[in-house]
Amino acid sequence: MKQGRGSCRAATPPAVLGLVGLRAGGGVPGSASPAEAILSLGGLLVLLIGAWARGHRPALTASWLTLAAGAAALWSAPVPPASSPFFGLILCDPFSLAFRWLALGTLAIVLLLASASRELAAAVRGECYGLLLLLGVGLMLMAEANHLLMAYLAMELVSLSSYVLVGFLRERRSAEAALKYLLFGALSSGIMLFGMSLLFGLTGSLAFPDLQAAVAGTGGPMARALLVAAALMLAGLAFKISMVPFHMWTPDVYEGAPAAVTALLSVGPKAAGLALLLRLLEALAPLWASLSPLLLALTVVTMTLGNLVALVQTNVKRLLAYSTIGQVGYLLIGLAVHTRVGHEALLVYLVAYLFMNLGAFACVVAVMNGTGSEALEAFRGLARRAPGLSLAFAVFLLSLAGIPPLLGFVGKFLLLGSALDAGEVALAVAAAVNSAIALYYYTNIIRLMYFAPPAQAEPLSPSPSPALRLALGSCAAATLALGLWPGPLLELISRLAVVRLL
Amino acid sequence: MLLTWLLACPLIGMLVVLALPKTAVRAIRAAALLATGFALLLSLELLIAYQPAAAGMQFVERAPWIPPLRIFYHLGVDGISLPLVILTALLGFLACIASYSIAERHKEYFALYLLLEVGMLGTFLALDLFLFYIFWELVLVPMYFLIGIWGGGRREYSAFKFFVYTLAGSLAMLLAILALYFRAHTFDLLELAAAGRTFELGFQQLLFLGFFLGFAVKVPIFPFHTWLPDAHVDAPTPGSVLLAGVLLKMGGYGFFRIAYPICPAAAMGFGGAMACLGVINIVYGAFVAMAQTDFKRLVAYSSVSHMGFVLLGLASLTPEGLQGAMFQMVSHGVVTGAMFLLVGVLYDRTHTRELSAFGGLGARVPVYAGFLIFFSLASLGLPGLSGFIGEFLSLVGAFGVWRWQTVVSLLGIVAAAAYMLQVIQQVLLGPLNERWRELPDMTLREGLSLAPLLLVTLGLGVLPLALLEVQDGALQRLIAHVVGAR
Amino acid sequence: MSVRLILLLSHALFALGVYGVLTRRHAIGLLLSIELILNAAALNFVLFSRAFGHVEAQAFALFIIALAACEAVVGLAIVIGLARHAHTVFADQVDLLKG
Amino acid sequence: MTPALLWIPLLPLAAFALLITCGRRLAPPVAGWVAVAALAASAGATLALAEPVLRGQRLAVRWAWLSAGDPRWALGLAVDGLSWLMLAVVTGVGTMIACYSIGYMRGDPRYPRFFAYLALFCASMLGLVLADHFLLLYACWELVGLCSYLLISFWFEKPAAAAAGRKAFITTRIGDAGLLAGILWLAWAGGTLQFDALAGLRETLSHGLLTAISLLIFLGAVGKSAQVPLHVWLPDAMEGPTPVSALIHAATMVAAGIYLVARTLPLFTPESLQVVLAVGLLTHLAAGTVALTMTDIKRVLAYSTISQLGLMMTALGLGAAALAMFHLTTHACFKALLFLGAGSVIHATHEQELGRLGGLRRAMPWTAAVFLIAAVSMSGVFPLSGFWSKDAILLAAQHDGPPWLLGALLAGAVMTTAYVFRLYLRCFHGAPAPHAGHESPLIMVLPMAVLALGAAAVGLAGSPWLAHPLLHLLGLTQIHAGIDVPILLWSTLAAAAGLWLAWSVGVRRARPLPAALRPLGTRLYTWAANKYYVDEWYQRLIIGPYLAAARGLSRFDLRVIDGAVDGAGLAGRALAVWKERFDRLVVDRLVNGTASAVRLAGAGLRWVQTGIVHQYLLVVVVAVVVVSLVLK
Repeated sequence: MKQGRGSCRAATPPAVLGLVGLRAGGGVPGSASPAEAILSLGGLLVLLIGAWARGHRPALTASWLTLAAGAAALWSAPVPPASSPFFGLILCDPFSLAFRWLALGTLAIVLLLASASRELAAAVRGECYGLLLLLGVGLMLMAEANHLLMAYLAMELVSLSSYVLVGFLRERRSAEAALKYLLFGALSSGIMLFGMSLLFGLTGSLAFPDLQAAVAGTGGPMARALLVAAALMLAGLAFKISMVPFHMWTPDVYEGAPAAVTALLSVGPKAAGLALLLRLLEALAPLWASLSPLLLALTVVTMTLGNLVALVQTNVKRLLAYSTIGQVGYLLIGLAVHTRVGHEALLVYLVAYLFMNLGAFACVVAVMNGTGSEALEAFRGLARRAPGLSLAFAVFLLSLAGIPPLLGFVGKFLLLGSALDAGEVALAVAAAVNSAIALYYYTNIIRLMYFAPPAQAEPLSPSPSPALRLALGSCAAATLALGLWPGPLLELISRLAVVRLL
Repeated sequence: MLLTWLLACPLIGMLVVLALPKTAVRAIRAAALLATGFALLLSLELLIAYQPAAAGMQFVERAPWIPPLRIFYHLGVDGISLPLVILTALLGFLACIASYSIAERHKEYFALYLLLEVGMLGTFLALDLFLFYIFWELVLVPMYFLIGIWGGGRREYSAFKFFVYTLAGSLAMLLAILALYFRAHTFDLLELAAAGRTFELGFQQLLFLGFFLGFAVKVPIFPFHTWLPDAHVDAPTPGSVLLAGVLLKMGGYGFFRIAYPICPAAAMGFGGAMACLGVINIVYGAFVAMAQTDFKRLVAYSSVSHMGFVLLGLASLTPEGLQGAMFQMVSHGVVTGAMFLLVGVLYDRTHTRELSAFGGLGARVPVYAGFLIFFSLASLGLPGLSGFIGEFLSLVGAFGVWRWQTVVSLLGIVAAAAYMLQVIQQVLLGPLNERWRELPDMTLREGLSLAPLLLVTLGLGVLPLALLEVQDGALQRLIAHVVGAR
Repeated sequence: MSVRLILLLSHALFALGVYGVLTRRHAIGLLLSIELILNAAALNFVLFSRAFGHVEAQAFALFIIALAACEAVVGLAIVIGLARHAHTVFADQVDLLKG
Repeated sequence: MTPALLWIPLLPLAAFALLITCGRRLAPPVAGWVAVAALAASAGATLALAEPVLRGQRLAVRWAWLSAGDPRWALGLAVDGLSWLMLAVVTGVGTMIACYSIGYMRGDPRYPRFFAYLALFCASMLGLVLADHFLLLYACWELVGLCSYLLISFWFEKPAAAAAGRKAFITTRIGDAGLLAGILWLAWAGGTLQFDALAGLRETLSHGLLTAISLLIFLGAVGKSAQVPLHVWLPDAMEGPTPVSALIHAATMVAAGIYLVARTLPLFTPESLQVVLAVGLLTHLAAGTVALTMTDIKRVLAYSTISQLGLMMTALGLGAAALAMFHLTTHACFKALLFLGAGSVIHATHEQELGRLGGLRRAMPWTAAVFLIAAVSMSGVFPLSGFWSKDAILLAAQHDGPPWLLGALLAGAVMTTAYVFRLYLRCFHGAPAPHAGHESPLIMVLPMAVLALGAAAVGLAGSPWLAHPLLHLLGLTQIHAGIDVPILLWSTLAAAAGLWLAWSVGVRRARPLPAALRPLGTRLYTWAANKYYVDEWYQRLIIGPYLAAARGLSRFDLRVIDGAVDGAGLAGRALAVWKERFDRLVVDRLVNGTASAVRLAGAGLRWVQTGIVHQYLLVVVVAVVVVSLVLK
């Protein structure tokens, strides 16, 4: 692995990690995942409450309590620079910690959206919350997996929960989306599983560190076979992160699913999937020379296809689906360059992406609540009907487009930089060109909101609920504030972007 | 803290405007006017306190901003940026006066307007490349909205075109910035300039190309100029003024502050190409301007022509050439800004910009006619007015280095007379078009927004030394830096 | 049975599964085909665990079986939902979402 | 004395500033008097300078302009004999013309503005004359051009006037571009732009360089002094008020070119002097023939000016700067007088077609008298002013020029007399025309009288009778001591021939040519009457192609550059999708295939997303297979 700029301070004093709640010392190996445990239990509890209680308030309360408890547990969990508890199935290192926080953050905002969305019938919302929490557990475990079994289990946990969540609306499109998602996902994970079995057959090991050692010792025709196994495994992860050509489900599912779920799908599994992919690639590091050209090519193809097709969309959720594919392309840069700088950039951009994309979906939810429509046309003249909402949406879109001084720019800046740093000039140029393409469809929405006259003049009603306002406000504030003062964030992430296999 | 206050003025103004209720139009306007006015005063204070003889940056402020990337909030001015800062503050104030004719969505307008001014000022003040880029892009968004919401004609199309062109150019620049950072590990422009001299030629050329694309779109350099006529034509009058007066200068300034100091060997290598592009700009812009039937479009193309002199002077790398290029930037900002104001005055009354729709207004609106003739003459480079100095110095500087390019560009001077007089002819001369029998002359407010520009144009034309002396030291050092790098 | 033979079997199962996925129209048929793929993988794990003397892999196989059941449950639920809302269970008849 | 130096151009400039800012508040005659006073004061200041200048002193003042340290860019004013003479001409004639205008322009709605421009015109010309630095000269040179533009198109409601002004400005600017190129070259090669250093450059610069630079400078003079081929603006300039024409033709605009060449004569090599000579002679003769055929009073005078300027250029081509300046001085007097007389006629009759005029001698005795004096002076009849200056040139031609030159100049002299007397006779003699006319007011007649005095007597200052003080002033040392009798006879003979021609052909309409030559004569006449079709050729060869190029490039810009960048960039595709509004534009623009391909990419890829599950699954399987195969 090439060493980037940050390599000089790879060893970080644990005390500094206290910034995000990493406390030095005092940890008992094997109990390092209380947060996951709390969330799992809480999730099941919320499911029960949701099934029994009237209305969704009790379930919502329980969800927030669970989330708070999980966060507290994560905050207070002892984390040495790296440990491998739970029979070596999971790995707690700064890198996974970052993703666990990302998952929690995603969950929190999605909960806000789900509770505010008028799409979801009140009767089933409780179950929805429960599933969201379980999905969250899956996300955290994906990022922590240190073993093929845990990787598979975590991915299935995420998949199964999301299949159900996608089909939550009682209408044909939702069911259709769920079916497509299910079939596509099951096939992908089946293929991945088969690849895992082959990998196991070739190396005789399941845990990532062992794999790394075993792969390093493989040569000849076996190496060729290893590559086939890796390709099969790639299918499952590529599906999760909507990497071309395993992206086909994305737009259909995003369009059919409830907006809040779409929001979650567009961020959570992408982050966790990237984390897992990163770790898997780390385990297969000896094969890197073979894998890297493919990864680079797919990175470019992914961002280009996502951005190109997004140009012609008329449904906002579908548009954001393609935008997600494009954004995943950018994120993959951080992976594909395979340097410390790249990993940092990946993390920074994930943080940015979390806020700006969830914020954008919050706006979509608000507009759908107000107009009942998810067509782009619903945004026509929005600036006069809901100025605050439009402003927030404009901020998110501009951030997605990578306009400074918003957080998205900082992330993209680092990603492009990591590409150049690794000498991948073509990749950087492709990403830059893509940014320009993407500008069109992002600004098109802004154009509709600000330049076009509204179809009706009265203010949007109902105006966004407090929960939605909170989601919007926090995302917008984070996008703007962290864009203006990214220093602490970068500082933090430069300490977290430490990938270790134990 | 002077520079921070200078930036803070419009920023505070923007916050005040945002805090005011939508209906308090008068208060909003007053706040904007005050904010830009204070900025202008501060910039003049800057001019007074500036010491032309001292070397290096002045009024420097430096504080860590993003420590992990070694990015600093680093501001400062020297002889290259100071004139442009003052120009920006001046045009910002005058265009704010002209913004009184904005009829709707005042609050949004003035908030964006002030944000735009922050970006413009910041671009000229920043000494940190990252900070520079942030301000550079910050200019883009408000301008996009100004054109798209308050513009006329095909405003959405023009706004979009402006946005995409400029951003595409900026992305090339961004890549160059990144490549630079990962090579030199600093964003500090002064350190980069020192480090740049040590880069091998190939790398410098790549960097230069990236910066060139970014700046070329803004300047604009042929063939990246086609956003300009559309954006200028469809922008509201104050927007056009700032576009022509300040935004184009950002591109030229970029060459002075970034491309040339950081890639000196490449800059010298590309000198011939730059000179050729400059000549193409001059002649091509002048020819195309001649064929325009829309007043604003004509002025827009004349900008293309005039900015060619900046390139030509820049390419020469002689003291006269650089002085001329800088002078031309300031002069063009003032004169073209005024031209757009004048177009706006006419458009507000007649709602047309077709040159053939006018005729004989000279007798009907003598004050307006006087202003128009004055600025047209300044635009065509009449000696005694500021336009001449910039053109002449650029030509003198370039003549010894790029002989034929300079000679060909003289064609542009003749053509400039042709198209500017065409304007005067079609608008002011001939028999009065009966449609405008009742056309009122300029109001006091309009006169006030133009009079300072008139004085500056005349003053710079008669006493150019006032400006040239401010620039001299910094330009000498730039030449020494670039030429010494060989 | 030799390892080679079992490997052949598992690969045949995988191939059959993939073939089924590509040819079945009925949603449940598709799900069943995917089961085949999963079982091929499970078979591999069991086989290799014996070969390597690796116990964890056997656990893996057990987990696969369990998760396959979960998937079937969710899948059937979705198919039922589809049948209710779209009045069809044929996968090639759901193409409302496209473009 | 330096303050006086500064006051000379500054006084008229101040008058300009005063009149342009608050001229409207002044009563009409007051505005005129302000200008007259300023000019008269300048004239006074000039007189005050006479004493030191006549002693051969050179007064100068200098200040830093474009650079604090570099002496190259320090501007200056200076006065020596040459410039003093020009000062005297400009202020003297200018004052008279301004006086005359008070009467002539009475009742004009833009009365103050006229005098403002007039003052600026004189100020610029004075600055030009005083300039001691090429840059300052160029600045004033351009200002002179500007003022001519403003004044020629003063009555801008007339489209012809507006067009004439523009033509004057642009045509002269072509010459100016040459001058500018010369200045640039000089600045670069010579390292100095100061006039007192010009003589020194002869040694330092190579011969070829000097030729090139001097020819470029001459190009500027060609434009301003209306020499072939840039003479076309001057006849059109007649659209301006007549006093303006007088000013342009006598004292300011066109004199600048002659002055420039005279001033920079040290730079001219023998080769470039030959060019000057050729251009001058060609202009002299060609314009003379055209003047013979014109029927508009002012156009006759215009071509006569071009012709006389050609004569001066010829003198310059002979290297005789002093003689050219001498002729310039006398010409200023009689040409101004001719114009003012013509203006008086037009003022009285509102008619300027020769065919509709006649017999005005009785109605306008004063005008007729001064006109006659001017005509005689111009014809070079002994002993009026014109005689002295023209004779000196003829003499120089005989001595220094090729043998045929004297003949050519004498032919020119015949024509000069012929056209000016044709004009005089047809205006003031013969049957009275329907326009009765009346004598002009005193304020107009008085300046004419003063100028008549000049037209008659100024030449004496260069005559052997007074020992050539004027030529000494101009630094000429080798002067023919007495009157050269053969030349005197020749020129008198030429004047007589011209007079006969004017009488017999111009007035009595006799047909001098034998029948055999008549078709040729008619053709020549038609050519001359159509000004040799120069304007038409320019229209076809320069203006037309220029406008076509402008339009073509504009289309190119819109279609190709914009289209290509749009297409290669994003706007094109973006617009394509933006169906409701921009379809038309896109069809217009995205003509090339690549652009369309990019445009379709988005839509095409979209079409792959069919929504059919099996297809998706197939893609997965195929992708896995492909990826497995690709990896190695």
